[in-house]
Amino acid sequence: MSVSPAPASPSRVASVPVAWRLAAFRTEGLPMIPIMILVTLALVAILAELIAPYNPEVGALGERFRPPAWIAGGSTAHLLGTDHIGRDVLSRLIFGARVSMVVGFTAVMVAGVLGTVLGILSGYLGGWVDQVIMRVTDTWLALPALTFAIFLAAIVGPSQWNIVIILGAVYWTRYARVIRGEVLSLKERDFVRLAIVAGCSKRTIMRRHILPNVLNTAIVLATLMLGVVIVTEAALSFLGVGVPPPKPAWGLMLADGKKGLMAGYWWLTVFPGVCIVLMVLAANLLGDWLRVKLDPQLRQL
Amino acid sequence: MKRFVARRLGYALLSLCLLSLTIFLFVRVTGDPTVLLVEPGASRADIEALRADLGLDRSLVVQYATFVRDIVRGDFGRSFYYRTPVLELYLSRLPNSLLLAVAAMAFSLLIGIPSGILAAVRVNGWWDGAGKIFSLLGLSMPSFWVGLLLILFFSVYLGWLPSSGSGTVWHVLMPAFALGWYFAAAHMRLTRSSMLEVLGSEYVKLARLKGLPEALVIGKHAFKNALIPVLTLAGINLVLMVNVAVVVETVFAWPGVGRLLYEGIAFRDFPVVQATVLVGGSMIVVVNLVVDLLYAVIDPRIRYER
Amino acid sequence: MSDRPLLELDHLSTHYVTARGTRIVRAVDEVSLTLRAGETLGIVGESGSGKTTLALSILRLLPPAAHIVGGALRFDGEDLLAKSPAQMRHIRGKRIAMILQDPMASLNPLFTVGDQVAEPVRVHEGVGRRRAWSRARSLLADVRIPVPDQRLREFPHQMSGGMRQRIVGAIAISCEPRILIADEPTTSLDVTIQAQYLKLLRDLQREHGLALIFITHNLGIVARMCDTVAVMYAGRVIESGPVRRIFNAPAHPYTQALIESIPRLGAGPTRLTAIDGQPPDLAVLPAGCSFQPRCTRAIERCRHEAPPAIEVAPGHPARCWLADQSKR
Amino acid sequence: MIEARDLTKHFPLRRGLFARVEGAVRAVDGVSFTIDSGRTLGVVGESGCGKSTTAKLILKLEEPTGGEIRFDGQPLAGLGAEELRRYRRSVQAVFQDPFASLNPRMRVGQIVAEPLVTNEILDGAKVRKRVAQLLDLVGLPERAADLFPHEFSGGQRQRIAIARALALSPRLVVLDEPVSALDVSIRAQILNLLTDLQRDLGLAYLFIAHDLAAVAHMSHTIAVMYLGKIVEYGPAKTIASEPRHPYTQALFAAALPAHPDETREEIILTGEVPSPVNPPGGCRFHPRCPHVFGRCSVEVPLLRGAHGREVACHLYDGVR
Repeated sequence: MSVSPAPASPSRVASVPVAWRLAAFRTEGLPMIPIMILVTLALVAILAELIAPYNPEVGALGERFRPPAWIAGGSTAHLLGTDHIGRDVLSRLIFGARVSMVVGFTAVMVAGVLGTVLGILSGYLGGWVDQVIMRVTDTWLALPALTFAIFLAAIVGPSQWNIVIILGAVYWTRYARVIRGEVLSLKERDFVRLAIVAGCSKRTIMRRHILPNVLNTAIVLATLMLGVVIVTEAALSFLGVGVPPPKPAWGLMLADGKKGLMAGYWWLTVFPGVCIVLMVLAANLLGDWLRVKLDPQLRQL
Repeated sequence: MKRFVARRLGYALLSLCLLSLTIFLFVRVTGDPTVLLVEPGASRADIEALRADLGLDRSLVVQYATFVRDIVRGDFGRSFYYRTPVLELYLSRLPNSLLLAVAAMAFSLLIGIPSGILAAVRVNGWWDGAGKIFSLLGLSMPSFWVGLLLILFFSVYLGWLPSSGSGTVWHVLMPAFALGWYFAAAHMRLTRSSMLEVLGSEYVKLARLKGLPEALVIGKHAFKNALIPVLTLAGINLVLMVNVAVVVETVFAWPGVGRLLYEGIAFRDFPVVQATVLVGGSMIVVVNLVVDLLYAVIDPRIRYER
Repeated sequence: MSDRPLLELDHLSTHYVTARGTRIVRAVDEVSLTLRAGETLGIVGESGSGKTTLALSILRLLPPAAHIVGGALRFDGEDLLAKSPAQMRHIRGKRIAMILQDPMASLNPLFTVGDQVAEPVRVHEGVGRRRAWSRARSLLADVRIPVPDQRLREFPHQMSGGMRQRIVGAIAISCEPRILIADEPTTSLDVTIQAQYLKLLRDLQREHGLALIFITHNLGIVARMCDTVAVMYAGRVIESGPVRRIFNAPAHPYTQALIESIPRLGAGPTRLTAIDGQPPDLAVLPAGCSFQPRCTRAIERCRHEAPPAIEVAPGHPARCWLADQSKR
Repeated sequence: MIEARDLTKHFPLRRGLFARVEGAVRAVDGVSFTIDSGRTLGVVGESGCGKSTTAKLILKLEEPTGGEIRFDGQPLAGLGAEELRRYRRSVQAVFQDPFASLNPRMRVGQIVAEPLVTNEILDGAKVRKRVAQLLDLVGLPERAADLFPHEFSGGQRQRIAIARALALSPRLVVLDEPVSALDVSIRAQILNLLTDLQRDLGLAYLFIAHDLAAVAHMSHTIAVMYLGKIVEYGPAKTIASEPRHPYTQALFAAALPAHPDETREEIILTGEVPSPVNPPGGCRFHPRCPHVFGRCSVEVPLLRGAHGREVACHLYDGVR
């Protein structure tokens, strides 16, 4: 009997485990632009002390509002100019990358782990567990994320780690919602039924049969969420309830930049914004690509 | 249908309760609420008076009941800064926010829906590519930065448009664009994907098999079905716009609800912050309810099945 | 009536080209078939054998990646491949109609049944709304739907699967087409409902003088409904001819095995003849005859050379080298 | 070996604001049957007749609302934890969709070994050996164990599912539409495999399908179900050659012929299967029955007969 494995049908390729797929990646298929942006930003964030020409938090009042080097009045001492108290914009941008990276990734992790776990419990266990988790999720989702975050920030006061916790608390609901939906459909799949027939416990089923099958979705969501979280962090900092000054967060720099806006000191507004957009754009591009690769169902998020 | 309405109403009511409970608990759990609720620089006696007023010595249940009772009466406390009831303050700012939101929504739909449909009909073509770039930029550029750039360009360099304030049509343009920018991209994306889904459906295939002209296939059979999720999203987004315009309103000093929230934070005016969040959240719960009910009117499947 | 076939496919080929143009999938390859007025033709094949693509090729309603790359397609003496898109539109739904597989999904949920049944009449015959609706009413009665007046104003989701499938049937016959193509029209229906529907189709065929093309994976439907049959395997028609002849004297080993692999009612627990191996992937077909790896009677020649259509008897071609031998 | 008595399963229908229970879906309503060691009971019926729910009850994926299941003479409801484990190990299943029944994130080896690992303490080498044996039993090469399910076609996946079901050497395997999702040319392979396994391992099968010919081919005994009740029950051969219940007759008439010369009596039922939420009173089949008479709408016919051949129809009340 000839039973050589048949070639995989294309429609099923999407259901291959992430780790396995990642190992099989060849560079040709990878979205090089977003990966390059993210890797560069990550390196900058890690090596900030080595790269940055100045201390980002200390300025020289004599050097206020210096334009970038290539504009009349600028000098190579401050490539991207200085701000309203004479701090070097380039150095602040470099250290700002660290803030955005750290806040972005940890907040996404907090929200992702919390949301995934609660989503799985809610979807698989059902009953009152599901009712409680879902009612909270629905209500929290109803609150506009930014307003909710502002409210929380106003209560707990500004600090970088508070922001991480706040963003996690605000955004876990998105994971919970999506993951629960996924679990509900997985639960009806025959392999879960067969696991019960084989005598597996609920814990085993959730760990071995449910979790690995929602990981793709969670990863795609996390990537897409990275952009959202970074923008929210910037907005909070911009409003003065995020990362406290004098720490160099990009949102904070925009808020400071506003002071020189009407005077035409454009570099204080343009450069931090470009950094935010680059990072968010990279996250979104990567997320889109991953979504197509790993989870075609997640279309309209 | 009646049952459907009743259930939706029940959920909405439950959500409102949970909403107030969430806010109540966060304020109590994170520390001494009197610190938040008392005016900066208040005397010890003031603090003690407030403590007694809030009944902090009583059980949480009683405190919550008082909290809800006050809200139901429309009593959200007084603003420290303006010295007026917060609700009045909120309502006086609301028309401005609504104006801005409607303008931004109109802009986002006018851009988003046609471009989304075009992208779906000419999928993978030139237009689709341009649309993808637009939607990516739209989703990646924070609205406040767009606002700042607009000011830089149109107010500072060209001097065409006022950089802040309200009053004339010219004042609305830039904030509406900055606010609508993100939503235009979101609406385009959703229109495109929902149109693509509908175009791939069996009933569109059947419409083609019937020999209908392509204009009728897209204009009649695809358009209405594809628009339902977009309009649902738009309905929710409109309210979202009223409430997330904090940053845009701050950038343009637009005297709306968002600006009120910002002032609340800046002046440590906690009753204002709390009320804005509560009222905003409630508004969204109510609009979700309305959208659900409207959905039932548009889509016959829901109307009869429940 | 002339002897000219109503529909004639002559070495028709439809290929899918993948996005980068690197892979070509020969979904329909050199298919020749004829259909006479009033006749019922069955096209049987397993999933991925190209039968649906064949149907869509006849209507020239292919997905963007698929292209008719060769052959001829004549309907009532007219060359369909030479028609403009606008001309094709006047043929679709009016002269050649098609019923899709899934009755649940093929009606638009947002429009009333009356609107959807009346639509082809309004578009193709330019009649007004009122007249189109009264036509729709008589069409619903034709497909044996009770209380048609009420049903016209209802929405698809208010009806059962069997009823919806009848409505799809009403839409198909609304403009009195010459040919009705039914793509797996009963797979999602229960056995007794399937029997109802097959009977309805046969009645409609008689009443309206339709030629039917049945696309199915089920030989039973062919045995019950069809006059002639074409068996598809990997994009090719490997055997075709009158139904009785094919069932009694199949020339191709695949057809033979297929007929013998189906359990028969009342035959008792005899051992079934199984076909080993798996249906091939259309993108990587084996060399020579595409059935050769699974064929128990393959000879050396089968592995190198794809067999042409060989007439085993008049009107009964088979693509098999063995058919060639048996003829001599 | 296994015996179901008056088995009933009603799903509560919840509606409204507080999810009040309003009526019930009577999925299975008073069903009795027995399956002996090494034999096959075939269950046929259309959608909504309760055949899949019956399978779930036997597999303990659902708990019955009434009646009982006895295993080796002992009621399941009274079993202790250890005996229940023994039951779980003795009864395994193969489902319809070969794409849904294998976890896409696990290797075939792990999938086949899962019941073993969960229920027995075995060392890795022994597990590997057993997996290789099982794969060989269903006609797959040993190296299949290292691959993922997506690397196999539908028919091969169904073989993997069968191997897994056999891992604990069960006595009964529930086969819920095991070939309906497969390509026509593959079905015979799987049906033959199942027949061989039954002969070699002495398995009992509960074979559920809507394809009458396949059920008749595979089964020793057949139960015909309609709207949650068994309407006819008996040896496969007699039922296939001489169906008595009007529904069974219609079902057989509707079955597609295997040859164009095979002509059948034409019995076309009117209407469709009613909803199990509110089944018709009296005989549930009466609104569609061609032989309906006064009594049918009033009185529920009981399953009666002799020599293991039972029919639930008033037509036969006096005849016996």
